[in-house]
Amino acid sequence: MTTVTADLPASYLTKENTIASWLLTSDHKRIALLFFASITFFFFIGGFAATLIRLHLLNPAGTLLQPDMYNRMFTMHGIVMVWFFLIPSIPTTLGNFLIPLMIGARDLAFPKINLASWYVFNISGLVVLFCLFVGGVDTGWTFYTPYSTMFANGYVIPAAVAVFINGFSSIMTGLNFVITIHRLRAPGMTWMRLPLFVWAIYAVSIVMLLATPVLAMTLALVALERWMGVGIFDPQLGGDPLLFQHMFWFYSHPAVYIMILPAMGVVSELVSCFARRPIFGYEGMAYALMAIAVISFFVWAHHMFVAGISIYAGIVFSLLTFFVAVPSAIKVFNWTATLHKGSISFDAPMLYALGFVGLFTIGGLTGLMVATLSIDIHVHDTYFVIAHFHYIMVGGTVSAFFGGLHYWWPKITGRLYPEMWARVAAIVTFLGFNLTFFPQFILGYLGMPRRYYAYDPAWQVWNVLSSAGASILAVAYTLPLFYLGWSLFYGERAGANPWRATGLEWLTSSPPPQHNFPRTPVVRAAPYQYNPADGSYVAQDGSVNA
Amino acid sequence: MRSLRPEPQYATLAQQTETAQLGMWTFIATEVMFFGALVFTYFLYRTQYGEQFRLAAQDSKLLLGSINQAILLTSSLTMVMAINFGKEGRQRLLVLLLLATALLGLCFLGVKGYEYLEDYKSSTVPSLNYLLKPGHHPPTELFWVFYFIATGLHAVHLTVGLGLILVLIWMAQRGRFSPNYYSPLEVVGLYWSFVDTVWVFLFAAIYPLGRAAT
Amino acid sequence: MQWVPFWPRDASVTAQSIDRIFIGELALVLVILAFVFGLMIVFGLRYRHGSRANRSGLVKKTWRWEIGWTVGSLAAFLALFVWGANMYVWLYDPPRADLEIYVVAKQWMWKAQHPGGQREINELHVPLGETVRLLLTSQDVIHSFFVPAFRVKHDVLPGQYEAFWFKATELGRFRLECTQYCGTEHAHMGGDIVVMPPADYARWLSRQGEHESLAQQGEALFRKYGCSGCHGTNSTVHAPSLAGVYGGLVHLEGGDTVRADERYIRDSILLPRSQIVAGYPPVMPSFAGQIGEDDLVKLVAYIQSLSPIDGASQ
Amino acid sequence: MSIQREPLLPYLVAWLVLMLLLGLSVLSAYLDIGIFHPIVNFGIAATQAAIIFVMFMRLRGRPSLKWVFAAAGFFWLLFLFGLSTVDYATRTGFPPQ
Repeated sequence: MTTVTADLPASYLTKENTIASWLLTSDHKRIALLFFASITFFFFIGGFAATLIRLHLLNPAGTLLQPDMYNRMFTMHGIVMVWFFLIPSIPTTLGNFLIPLMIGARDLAFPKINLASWYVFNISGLVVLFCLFVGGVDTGWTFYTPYSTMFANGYVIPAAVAVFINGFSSIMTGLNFVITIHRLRAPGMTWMRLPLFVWAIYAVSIVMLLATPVLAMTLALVALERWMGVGIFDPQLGGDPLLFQHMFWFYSHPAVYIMILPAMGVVSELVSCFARRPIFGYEGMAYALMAIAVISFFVWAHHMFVAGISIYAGIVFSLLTFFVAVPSAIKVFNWTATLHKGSISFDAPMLYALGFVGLFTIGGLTGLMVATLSIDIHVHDTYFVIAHFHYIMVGGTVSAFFGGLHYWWPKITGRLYPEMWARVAAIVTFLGFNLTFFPQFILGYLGMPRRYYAYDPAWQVWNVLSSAGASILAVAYTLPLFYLGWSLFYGERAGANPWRATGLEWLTSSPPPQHNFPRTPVVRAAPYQYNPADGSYVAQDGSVNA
Repeated sequence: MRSLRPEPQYATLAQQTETAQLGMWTFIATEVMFFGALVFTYFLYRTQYGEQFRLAAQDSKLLLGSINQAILLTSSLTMVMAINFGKEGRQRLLVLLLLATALLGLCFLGVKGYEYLEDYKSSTVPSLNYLLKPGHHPPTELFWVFYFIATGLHAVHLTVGLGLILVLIWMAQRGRFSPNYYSPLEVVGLYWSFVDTVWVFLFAAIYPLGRAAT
Repeated sequence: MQWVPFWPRDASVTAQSIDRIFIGELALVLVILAFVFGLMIVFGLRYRHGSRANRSGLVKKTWRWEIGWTVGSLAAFLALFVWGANMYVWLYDPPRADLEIYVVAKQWMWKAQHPGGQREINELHVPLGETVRLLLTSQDVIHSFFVPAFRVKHDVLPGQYEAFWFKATELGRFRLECTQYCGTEHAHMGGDIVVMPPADYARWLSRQGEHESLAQQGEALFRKYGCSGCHGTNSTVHAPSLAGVYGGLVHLEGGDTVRADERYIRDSILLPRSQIVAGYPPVMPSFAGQIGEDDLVKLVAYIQSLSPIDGASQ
Repeated sequence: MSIQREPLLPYLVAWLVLMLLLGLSVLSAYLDIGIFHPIVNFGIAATQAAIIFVMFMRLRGRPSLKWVFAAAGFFWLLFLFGLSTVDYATRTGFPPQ
């Protein structure tokens, strides 16, 4: 680290650089970097599993991996990507780094709990790696009973324990954010002056707090049932096999919004900054985030339309699902409208952001198709659904994560990334992504079920296209590792505000000093006061910049 | 006495205390969801197998359960009194009442352990020695599965609370608390009373399900 | 839609309906996508940094736009919701069937039993143009019965019957898939639906050898498990007679009334005390864990056959 | 800083009421009130919980954010219970009503 920071002014990076000073830090910025290291590791583990899956599916006979191996691969891909990358991705890294900076606080409310969250996360990560090395688990990330409790031949209990422990990390992080945003805002930082990223993290924290415990209980019951042989979901005792699904999706549907809400927050920041224009309909955007967070709890049984729930329940949940689309639609239209009469520059973060809007729109609209009851009867549990949720989670969340990472990279490291390479990576990501997942819509409508290690040879051409796309995507995702790594050492020094953005985080030096601000800032202006006509802007402390 | 400065992210000590309490309330909300999910399974099965649950619950040990609830309610009282004395700077009373609370907690665990033993003797432990009584159907076992998971998790929470109170006693002995600084007392007190509340609901779900001979 | 190279075959009444709603929704989705992408591209070009576009008079905060496009898209989608929900009820609320077939799923095969007792594995022969009602249950984990060419799917749960129907409109073989992950060989838990002209189907049935019908086999089991001891005509035990029970309404202890369908009969065998018929003492023992799914199917078929209004084989 | 001594009496009264409610709950077990058992039992439990929350966990006093946080979990559980009842109350497959 010393070489990286050699020519930088005093900052949180230079304060003290022993190993202990990092491992025992209570500085939210350092913890953000610790989390960044952890989730990057898991992103590549999950990505490795994905690569194997796509390679395996090149051949309809499925001869590359043994069937059990294949089943373990997609399970591991799901578990790792959902709980060890997507859910913590933006909140624990960008959220941890930026929330105190954006609201003008010196740290999060409970710094020690924040550090504990990282340790708990890593413990759960070790358990999941243990599970992977002793032989993995083959239930799919959804752990459906009675398969998981009585018939699965993998290590279900370690996997459930890993996710259970992981939940504590989620809860600690969410709790910290909620309390921090309520209690530590700088003078003048009213709710309606919060950057949308802060709103998004607030919304997501509420979902984390109220949904995660239900998953914890559900998985505890699964583990106990598997261990003891009798349990709550056991049909032999008169238990309902669908009860597990109700409880699981009560968490796991909101969890989808845990993944996408922070991404929406990031994109709102990026679109407004690079269009040099106030975000269109700020209040609508903020309320839409909160509405999504709440309504996301009302729709879970749309995962169960063909599972044997009552017809009335199907109708009610389908209707509610259409309602959750409303706030999402508002957001898409408002991002688009923000471009109107802007002064748009297409730097890498903006490319990622626009990619996000496009892919999220496709993902969202196909979401409406699967929410339509009779269409879902056909496409449920086929590749259509796979494509749909990858458009949201990979096309959406991962794009926004990369966009945000590039945008705040100068703030985090004090260095600029190479713009040219970053744009190439952004464009290749977009193309590779579509090539990977668009064919899966077609496969799904043709009727290819998910989690098949071998399939009808008639479907091969689409699978080959998808695998080809995946290899492009793999390259696009590893590229930033290289040029961002390079920029750590050789990147140009960044000033405090390279993007001429309005948030409080840009008022302090890059990288920020240990307690963020030399003096607590006073907020006098709403966010996003950009003027596209002459390029001037008003920062949130009220200072006017030509 | 230690210097009483708030952590750097807070303006005042009062803000820090208030924020810590709010944090515990948030945690309690998550705990409500955690136990709520379990009670949800109970709610569904009880509506579906009401009679079976009533039969099963007749084997639960009502007397021991009520004694335990009385113990916990009393411990909540001693806890809140301890907090008040702590706030007022009455050191000896604070330590005394914390000790009383811890003792009551231990009593609860003792009674609970004895109750488990009795349950074992009456062959109602699923996966160990569960015996379907004549006239009972398999769903009665669901009741007992719920019983053991719920009371077991509650006991774990109570044990954690007990540990926290021991830490408080240790801190109080060293004179850490004063009318200016008593935040840990308040926070642990919230947790302790919440664990008590959980028991109140579990009691209602397990013991008094209708024992009138019909 | 067969002219589209990547369109699945549609070989049932339901397939054509689902295709219609799918295409309708796809069209709407494409319009919205074109709108969003179009605006993004137009704005991106017109208002790129350094262009000379007029940027004065930014649209200020207004709810008009937001409410406008929200209400617009919501109305369109609600219409689709109603369409889709309507069809869902149609698909999952089976009409009066010409033919009822029991399907039992287990890791990793599909076992079907025709009303005449003919059995097959991983194949299902059905007549063209007749309404076929399937009653599905599983012996182990959750499976899902999916015929892409019919656009029908339903999960198959252990411990209960699920029912749905289809009516084939095309002759031929169609793939049957399992879509709910069920273990190692999930990918190979498939089979074929063979749609034949009704005459061929009848001939096929008769070629399967002499079989006792399901109901006849059920009658034997009815004696074997001792059911006839109480429910038989000469019984001294006060138990309800089962003749004519199926399809009618049953009055329960406590004042409730239920319709005696397959599920009710099945549950009454396994968990008799969950629903006690009014006026009878709750003396029947539970048969949970003692009768396998195969035998249950036969018993249910036998009790069905005791009813004159029986819809199983008319 | 002058220290206000908090009166002990309200807490003792609260404790007494809680114990009485406990007695009532035990008593109700032996009454033949049929389907009203759950309503009575959980009604008593909810009252007890409210007393603990208000008195022992100090939700008294001025309106504050604590109230919202304390209620949030219970409120959210209504979604879980309520919306799944839509399924269970109308489902014919699972032990029918």
